[in-house]
Amino acid sequence: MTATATPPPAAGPRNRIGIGRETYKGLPTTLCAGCGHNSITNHLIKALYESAIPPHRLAKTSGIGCSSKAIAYFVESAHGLNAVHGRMPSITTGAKLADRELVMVGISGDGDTASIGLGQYCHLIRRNVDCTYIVEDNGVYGLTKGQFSATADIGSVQKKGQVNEFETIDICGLAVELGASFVARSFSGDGKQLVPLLRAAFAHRGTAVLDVISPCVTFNDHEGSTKSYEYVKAHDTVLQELDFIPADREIVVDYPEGTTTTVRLHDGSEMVLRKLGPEHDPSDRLAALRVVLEGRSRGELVTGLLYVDPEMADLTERERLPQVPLRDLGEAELRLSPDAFAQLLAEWA
Amino acid sequence: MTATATPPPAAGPRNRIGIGRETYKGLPTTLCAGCGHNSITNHLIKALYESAIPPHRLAKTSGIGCSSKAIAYFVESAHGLNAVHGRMPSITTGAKLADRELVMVGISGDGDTASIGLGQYCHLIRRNVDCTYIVEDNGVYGLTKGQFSATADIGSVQKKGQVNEFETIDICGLAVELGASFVARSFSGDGKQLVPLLRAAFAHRGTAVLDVISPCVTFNDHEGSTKSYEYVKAHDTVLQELDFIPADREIVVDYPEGTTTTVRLHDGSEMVLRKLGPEHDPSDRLAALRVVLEGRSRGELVTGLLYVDPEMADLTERERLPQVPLRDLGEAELRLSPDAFAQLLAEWA
Amino acid sequence: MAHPNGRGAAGQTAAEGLGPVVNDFTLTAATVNGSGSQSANLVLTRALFAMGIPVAPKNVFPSNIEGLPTWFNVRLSPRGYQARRAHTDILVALNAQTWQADAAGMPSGGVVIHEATLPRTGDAAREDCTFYPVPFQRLAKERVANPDLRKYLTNMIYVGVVAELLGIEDAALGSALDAQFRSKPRARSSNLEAIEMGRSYVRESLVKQDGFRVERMNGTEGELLVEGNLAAALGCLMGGCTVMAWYPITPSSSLCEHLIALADRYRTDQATGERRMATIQAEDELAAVGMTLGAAWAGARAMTSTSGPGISLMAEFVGFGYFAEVPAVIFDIQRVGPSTGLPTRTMQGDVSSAYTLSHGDTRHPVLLPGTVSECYEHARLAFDLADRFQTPVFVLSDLDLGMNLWRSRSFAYPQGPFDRGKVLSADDLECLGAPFARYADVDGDAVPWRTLPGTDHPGAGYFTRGSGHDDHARYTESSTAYRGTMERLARKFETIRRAMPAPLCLEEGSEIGLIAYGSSDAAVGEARDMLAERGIDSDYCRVRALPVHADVEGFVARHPRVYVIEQNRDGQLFSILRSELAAALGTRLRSVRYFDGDPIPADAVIEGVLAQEEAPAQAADGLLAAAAATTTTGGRG
Amino acid sequence: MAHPNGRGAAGQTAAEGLGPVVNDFTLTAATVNGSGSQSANLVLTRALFAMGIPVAPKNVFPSNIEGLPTWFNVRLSPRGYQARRAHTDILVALNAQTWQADAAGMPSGGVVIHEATLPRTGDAAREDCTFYPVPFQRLAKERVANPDLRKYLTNMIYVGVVAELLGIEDAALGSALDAQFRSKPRARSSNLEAIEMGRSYVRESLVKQDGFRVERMNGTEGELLVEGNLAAALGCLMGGCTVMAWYPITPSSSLCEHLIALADRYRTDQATGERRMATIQAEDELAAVGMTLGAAWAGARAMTSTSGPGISLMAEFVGFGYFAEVPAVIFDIQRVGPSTGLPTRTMQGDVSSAYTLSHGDTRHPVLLPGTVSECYEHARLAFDLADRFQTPVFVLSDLDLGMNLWRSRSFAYPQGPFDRGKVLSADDLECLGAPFARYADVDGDAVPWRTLPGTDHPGAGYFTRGSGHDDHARYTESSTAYRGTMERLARKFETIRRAMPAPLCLEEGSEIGLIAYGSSDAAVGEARDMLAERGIDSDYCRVRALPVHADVEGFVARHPRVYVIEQNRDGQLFSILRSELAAALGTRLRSVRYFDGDPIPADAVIEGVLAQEEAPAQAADGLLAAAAATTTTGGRG
Ligand SMILES: Cc1ncc(C[n+]2csc(CCOP(=O)(O)OP(=O)(O)O)c2C)c(N)n1
Ligand SMILES: Cc1ncc(C[n+]2csc(CCOP(=O)(O)OP(=O)(O)O)c2C)c(N)n1
Ligand code: SF4
Ligand code: SF4
Ligand SMILES: [Mg+2]
Ligand SMILES: [Mg+2]
Repeated sequence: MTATATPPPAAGPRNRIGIGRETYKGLPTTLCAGCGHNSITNHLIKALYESAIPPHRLAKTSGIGCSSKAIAYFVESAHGLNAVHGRMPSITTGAKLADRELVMVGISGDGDTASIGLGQYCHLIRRNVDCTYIVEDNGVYGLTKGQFSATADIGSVQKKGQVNEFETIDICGLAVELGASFVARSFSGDGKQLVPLLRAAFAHRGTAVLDVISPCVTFNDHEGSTKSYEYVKAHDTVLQELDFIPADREIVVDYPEGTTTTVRLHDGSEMVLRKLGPEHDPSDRLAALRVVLEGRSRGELVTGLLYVDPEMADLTERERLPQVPLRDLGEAELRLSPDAFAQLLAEWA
Repeated sequence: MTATATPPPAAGPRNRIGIGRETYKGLPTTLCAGCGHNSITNHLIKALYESAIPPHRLAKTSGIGCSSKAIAYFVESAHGLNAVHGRMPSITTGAKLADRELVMVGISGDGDTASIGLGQYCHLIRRNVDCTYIVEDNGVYGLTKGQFSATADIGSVQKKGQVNEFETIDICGLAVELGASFVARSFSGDGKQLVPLLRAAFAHRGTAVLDVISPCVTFNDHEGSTKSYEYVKAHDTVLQELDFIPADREIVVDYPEGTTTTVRLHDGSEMVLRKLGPEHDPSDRLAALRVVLEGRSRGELVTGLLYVDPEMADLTERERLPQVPLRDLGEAELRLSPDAFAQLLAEWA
Repeated sequence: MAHPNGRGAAGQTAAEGLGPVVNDFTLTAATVNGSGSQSANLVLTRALFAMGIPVAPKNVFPSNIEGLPTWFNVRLSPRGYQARRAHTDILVALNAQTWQADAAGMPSGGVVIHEATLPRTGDAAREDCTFYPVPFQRLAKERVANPDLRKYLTNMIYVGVVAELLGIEDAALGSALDAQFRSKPRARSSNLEAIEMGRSYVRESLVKQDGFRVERMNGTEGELLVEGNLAAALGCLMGGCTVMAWYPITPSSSLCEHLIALADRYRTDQATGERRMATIQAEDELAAVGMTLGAAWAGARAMTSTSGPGISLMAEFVGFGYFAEVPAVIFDIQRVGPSTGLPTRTMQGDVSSAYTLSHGDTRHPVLLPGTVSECYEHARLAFDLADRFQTPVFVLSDLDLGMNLWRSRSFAYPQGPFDRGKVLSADDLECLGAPFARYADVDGDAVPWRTLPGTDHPGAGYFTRGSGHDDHARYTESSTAYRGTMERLARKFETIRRAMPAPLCLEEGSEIGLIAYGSSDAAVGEARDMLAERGIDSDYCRVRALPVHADVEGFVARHPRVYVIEQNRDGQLFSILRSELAAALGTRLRSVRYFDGDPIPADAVIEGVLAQEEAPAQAADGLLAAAAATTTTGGRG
Repeated sequence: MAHPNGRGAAGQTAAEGLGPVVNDFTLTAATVNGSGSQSANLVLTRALFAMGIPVAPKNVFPSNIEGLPTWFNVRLSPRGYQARRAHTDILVALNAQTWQADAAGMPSGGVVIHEATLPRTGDAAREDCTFYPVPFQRLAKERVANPDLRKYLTNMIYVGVVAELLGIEDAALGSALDAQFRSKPRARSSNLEAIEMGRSYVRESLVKQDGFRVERMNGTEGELLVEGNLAAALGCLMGGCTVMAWYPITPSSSLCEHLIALADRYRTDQATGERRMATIQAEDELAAVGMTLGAAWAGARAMTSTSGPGISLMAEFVGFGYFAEVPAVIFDIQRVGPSTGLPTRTMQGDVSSAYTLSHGDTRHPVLLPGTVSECYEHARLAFDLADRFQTPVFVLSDLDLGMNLWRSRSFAYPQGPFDRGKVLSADDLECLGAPFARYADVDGDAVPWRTLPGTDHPGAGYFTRGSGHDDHARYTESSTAYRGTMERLARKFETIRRAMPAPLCLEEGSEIGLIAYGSSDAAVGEARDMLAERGIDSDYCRVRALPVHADVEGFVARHPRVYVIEQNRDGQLFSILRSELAAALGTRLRSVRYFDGDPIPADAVIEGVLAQEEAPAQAADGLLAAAAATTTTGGRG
């Protein structure tokens, strides 16, 4: 197997591995015009293209929901799997174990992750399965027509006037508390922030959680909603300006002394963070919890890189799997030799 | 229905409602001699007796596991329900909705709660269902013979030498992060701490989470385990000395000025906390997270009342249920009148 | 179906030529979802209903929120048939995406009202239909500035066009608008305006060239027009349900949402805001059924509602309910499976999985409502059965029955109190003499007595568990106790069998018997008339519950050839009958299966029966024939 | 069973009087769990095996860790029968809790070796058995200070007592101790000492008064002694499994734990520590099967193992695997259901739920190993079938087969490579000509081709989903596409039917046919011999898989009366046969059910058959008889 897919013969600019942007596109969306999920798809296409992920190495997984449909809308040529509702994490875990060379990108919704899939979400994080886990978070169940999800903020108002009585389940707060190795929050409307976060997530070895607020224009974009475009724009507290520097590229921008922090990821690439909002050290787990909690209590939506530990062992390492994908092993590597077989049976006689 | 069960005619001391301690006992335990779960049972019997919970008002629920068996071992005359594995929370929620007058006490294990039941656990907390939720936490699956559970600490060693490679799921940290209204940790061997915590949990309106470290003498009480009696005794950092003062009793002990904090619970009872370990304000959610996280990183087991918000609305309040239990409503309260019925059908014609 | 607006069985055509066709045709509006066509369709339906014309509307919508094709079919039938017809007569074509296929699907002699800008090329160039181009977009643009509102009003314009072409009365439209916009006079008037726009365009610019029209008649008097899910919600309310736990899923959600709305209206104390009903959106179906069981254990009448994927997720807990004998009411509004399947299409695919849901030897009563009025009745009944027999009770409806509007005779106000089953109060316990034994068969019907938590008596408590237990609900691993419990549960199931609704049988000594259930009823009724017209008489047995009633066996015994008609691939009721009825009856049974995902039309019934009258299907002929059978059974009429 | 050590069918007695009974009796040790009796039992078993005596040990243990009664039965049979016998001949009574019942359960003429302090009162006062009091506790106390060790060694003393009384050879005990304490010489010697203690007590203080004894014979040569779960684990290893995801549950856990141990031993690179196998303890069964499906989708051979409750929880995901055509191997080591049931007792109760697991029209291949060697073979085969047919494959074993030791001929080393099924590589795609169509039936066998993620070809990718899809795996709600897929899946199932292991049939033209499967095999084989001794010949068809092979139909067609013998209440295979075989054969089928939770004994088979030979059971006689039937079928022999 060679490392790159045969690129289509189209003209136009190409990325590091010689593939054009077109190849990263998917089928036309069937989501509502203006849906935040569509913007995320576009940012994903950009990030995958820029990070030069070989399309055939990409494996896209999701659950069920409008958001989960989105994996059909980028990199059409890659394999994709739409699991049952809330179970993307276990599928992703299994696929990664079978072939550790796959670049796993999972997309889920807030219903898919924070309700029915909450257990699997937490346990994926606990195992630090190497994947990018995007929650397209709109505070409602889009596909079933607008019921509150568990990420809806307390006091948020539904389209027909009902008020949410329950505390939000905070995708990021939860991940940080659980010991996740990469946690970020972003906004579908903020490509400048989201694209470098996605690229860092691809480069990160382990579970990279991205909670991306993604307004549902049909069911949750009205006054009183805390997940509307208007509300998010007004309350977005951006922590850092972000730059992603691939492993093979030098840092070229000149950052004024002392204004930036650099996070070196496992594959040698780097994230350059320039503070914008409140002071925040993304290697400090407690600080990440504080910034999330305090933000929430002030009604602010804190976005940016909340926490990262680039060196935490991922599941394949904890399982001591060989470099060669398990699924490529054959009879010779997997069966006992006839001698060993006979000897084992002799022990049972 | 009157408020108290007919007490048996036994002699000996009786509690406020005239019931003897015997009545709070259950069937003989079938758990291993020395199992932490048995100690918890004894503390529960004491707490229920002292708090004078009417036995017929008590409803005991659990999942599956050695721990879950424990609800058979106290208050034999009360109703109990052993659900399927990991689903005690939903049963408890349903029962409380049906009869808000029930005193719900749920017992679960760390496997039952932190693995298969994690989603239900989180969502019970989110709803603030009025119940006492005890996790008898031994870091292993006792009943299936000693596999690691998700609360096992990273690096903890199994009986046969296997080392746990995964970060613990912290029952308390998670609850605090999720916005629980009452979170405490204790140790099966520390009745002085556990009994007042249990009494406060009964008095609390809302979900009271008690993560009680409860050594499994058969599968997880060896060297290298972080849930053994020895390890816990050596690493227990007790936050406070606790007193529980029922609503109808005056505070009689004279606490030296400034040494105590008092938490007034919803029913008028009070918890008096006298600081023992590090400074901690149990009304500060972030502080609770800090004390848990920092304790864990130092290899300490922090026990005591971690967080409490006595006034958070519970589920019956959020649902605006009437004072009379739903299950006691009859045809008159539940059916439309013939007139209203006819009028409604007319709208559909 | 080949296409939601597909041509019917080969050779079928709409009324040819210009002869008048009154009140007996089908109209299809092809639009885009999320465009608000729903209210236009409803106004049209209600207006026809108000004219006394028996209507049967069916929505065909995508599993998507906006921008995909959707079709609305409304059938007019003077004889009152409500089954889907496989073809349409009048097409309102507003969706450019499907324009060619929609036009191609029309029978010869059909009428096509279409957005004028859609090109009359390709399949749309055909000359055997009447085409009425209408510049919907231009008309809307001239009057409405806001583009969303414009899209919406375009649909209402089509109502005006249709009304004018068919002769729908203003008064009928008015009352339909009243119903639709009850408390929104502004909306009512702008919608009326749009209708008027359509009407006047027809008057001014078109010449009627077809024979389809409507006339006031007396076919809907005293009838309701209601979806099965709303009827079921009312049944739950009247049945005394106080705890409803749910997780959204199409096509079940609307049952729960209707019930919430009813509770808001009828169970809420205006003064205090207190609500005599808990309606909890659970985190998933496992939790929803757990809450239901927990509430029922504590004595409330409790329910949940879901569809196929949720049924699968409930499997473990339902087995617990069976073995521990805890009541629960579980609605399954069936959609097309397996797996996620086609979430917005209809099927009767969960019959066998609901009936024996869970591992081990389990078996559950299943109600099979066949009409919206039975949705109401069975919903109510389910709570009585669950309490009486202390076991989970399923109500299997489907998307067609649940989400489409159906005409129905009015619903009866319930007689008598709730049947709360065998519950011992503290006083009862006091009088009992012997200690209370939770699982003892004291009455010989294998149904034990229970107590509720909170009962103020020292002997009231007992322990509920899914593991081995004896008559006193004590834990035991004794084989004798286990076998005793399992044998009693089997006997209890026979008690249940006798208590379930008997089938409705229509018999006149025909050779042929038809067995069907649920939403197939409409198609079977119509098919029997059509068969009779061809000289083929058939008797009919509509099964209304599982376990199957003994009367069903009697029906089979009286008919040499019995066709079991159902909307699934595997002949699920057919299999149940094969294995439960007397073995000697097995050779009489034949299977007719329709599994296209749209409601079964009468044609499919007829075709399925006739094909096997000529050459018996191999389904009953065992394994050697099975491979062949899988290609010949099923499929559309 | 009435009692784990209960009296057999009425009137059965152990060898009466003092006549010698050699190698043909059953011994039961009644102890307390958590006391370490397990190793004593194993040493006894292995010693008898080493003497060439066919042994069949069975454990009866509680769902509990310590302090509850447990029984170990070991049957010796010169003819090699391995089925459980309903009664025992020699009782070793060490448990005061069950002493009375254990003694009461002995047949007349039996032998009771008991802790001397247990009182010979009540049922234990009987005079028709030989009682040997042994002061186990005192003997242990005299020698061992540590109380835990003492409790443990008490059990080993009983081995010595039994060895001396029956005549077990020292050499055989020695080799059994070698096997048991392979790398622990210290433990070996203290155990040997305990055995010696028992031996010398008998020599010094007891006089042999009974006729039971053992003699070296040649009945185990070339045989293995192995649990089904270990055999299956080896099958998984040899079958190329590389991803195993599990959640602990009795009696499945040991399969996974054996597999982990085998992987530690055979799949681990000594130099690097790398492990050519992932074994993940999932958070629950939903995740376990999800990981399995995910891994298999990505091309690994993947499996999970569970028991009833886990099967129920996997229902939704398994339906996904069926419809989206993703391989998976799922072991179900069956225990007593429904619900939590009796976790440490055996049953064949999940046959029908596994076969049609999930909502909608679904159907899954199910392997039914009947011996430990088939546990090994079927495990291996399951991976081939899953890959070949791209669908979840079940292997249904049970607690009896899985957790007890069985004698078996040795296992064959696999011939030939793995069958990875229809997988297209990048090169294949290059040669394909046409675009790859994931779900097209290109070969006429209804089995499509697939590609794996990571295949370096721009045409390799496709989309896997549980919702509607066409041949190119594109999303669609088209009825035609849906029906096409479902019809192809039904045809694929017929291809699968032909590929499943055929039944093993033993036929000699008898009138009576017996059908059984799984762990009932041992009892049926023995029952046939016993029936033959009574002059009743029977033919035998052991079903080894679902869907049922056409040969089964042939077998039924050749026999006027066919008894379907199974270990569940509802006659699950019986029902499947009733509904799938040619209807005309239905009247031949009769159902014999045993559902006590302990392994079916030959007696129960005989009794079930004879009762119906005299008066046919009503099970085949339909609904009117059903109520009566539930009380008469089932139950013990
Ligand atoms: C087991 C199961 N239950 C319920 C559903 C119905 N369902 C489909 S999508 C969805 C929620 C989707 O919400 P979210 O994940 O937030 O995605 P969004 O549509 O908002 O992007 C639900 C409940 C289902 N498909 N499967
Ligand atoms: C669905 C299901 N899966 C697995 C099991 C098997 N099982 C019984 S108890 C248990 C774990 C118990 O662990 P924990 O909750 O920690 O309780 P403990 O025994 O340690 O007190 C498991 C996995 C089950 N009963 N049901
Ligand atoms: S309903 Fe909401 S979430 Fe779904 S596609 Fe439309 S805007 Fe997006
Ligand atoms: S196995 Fe462990 S948890 Fe279970 S009863 Fe024994 S000591 Fe307690
Ligand atoms: Mg959402
Ligand atoms: Mg535990």
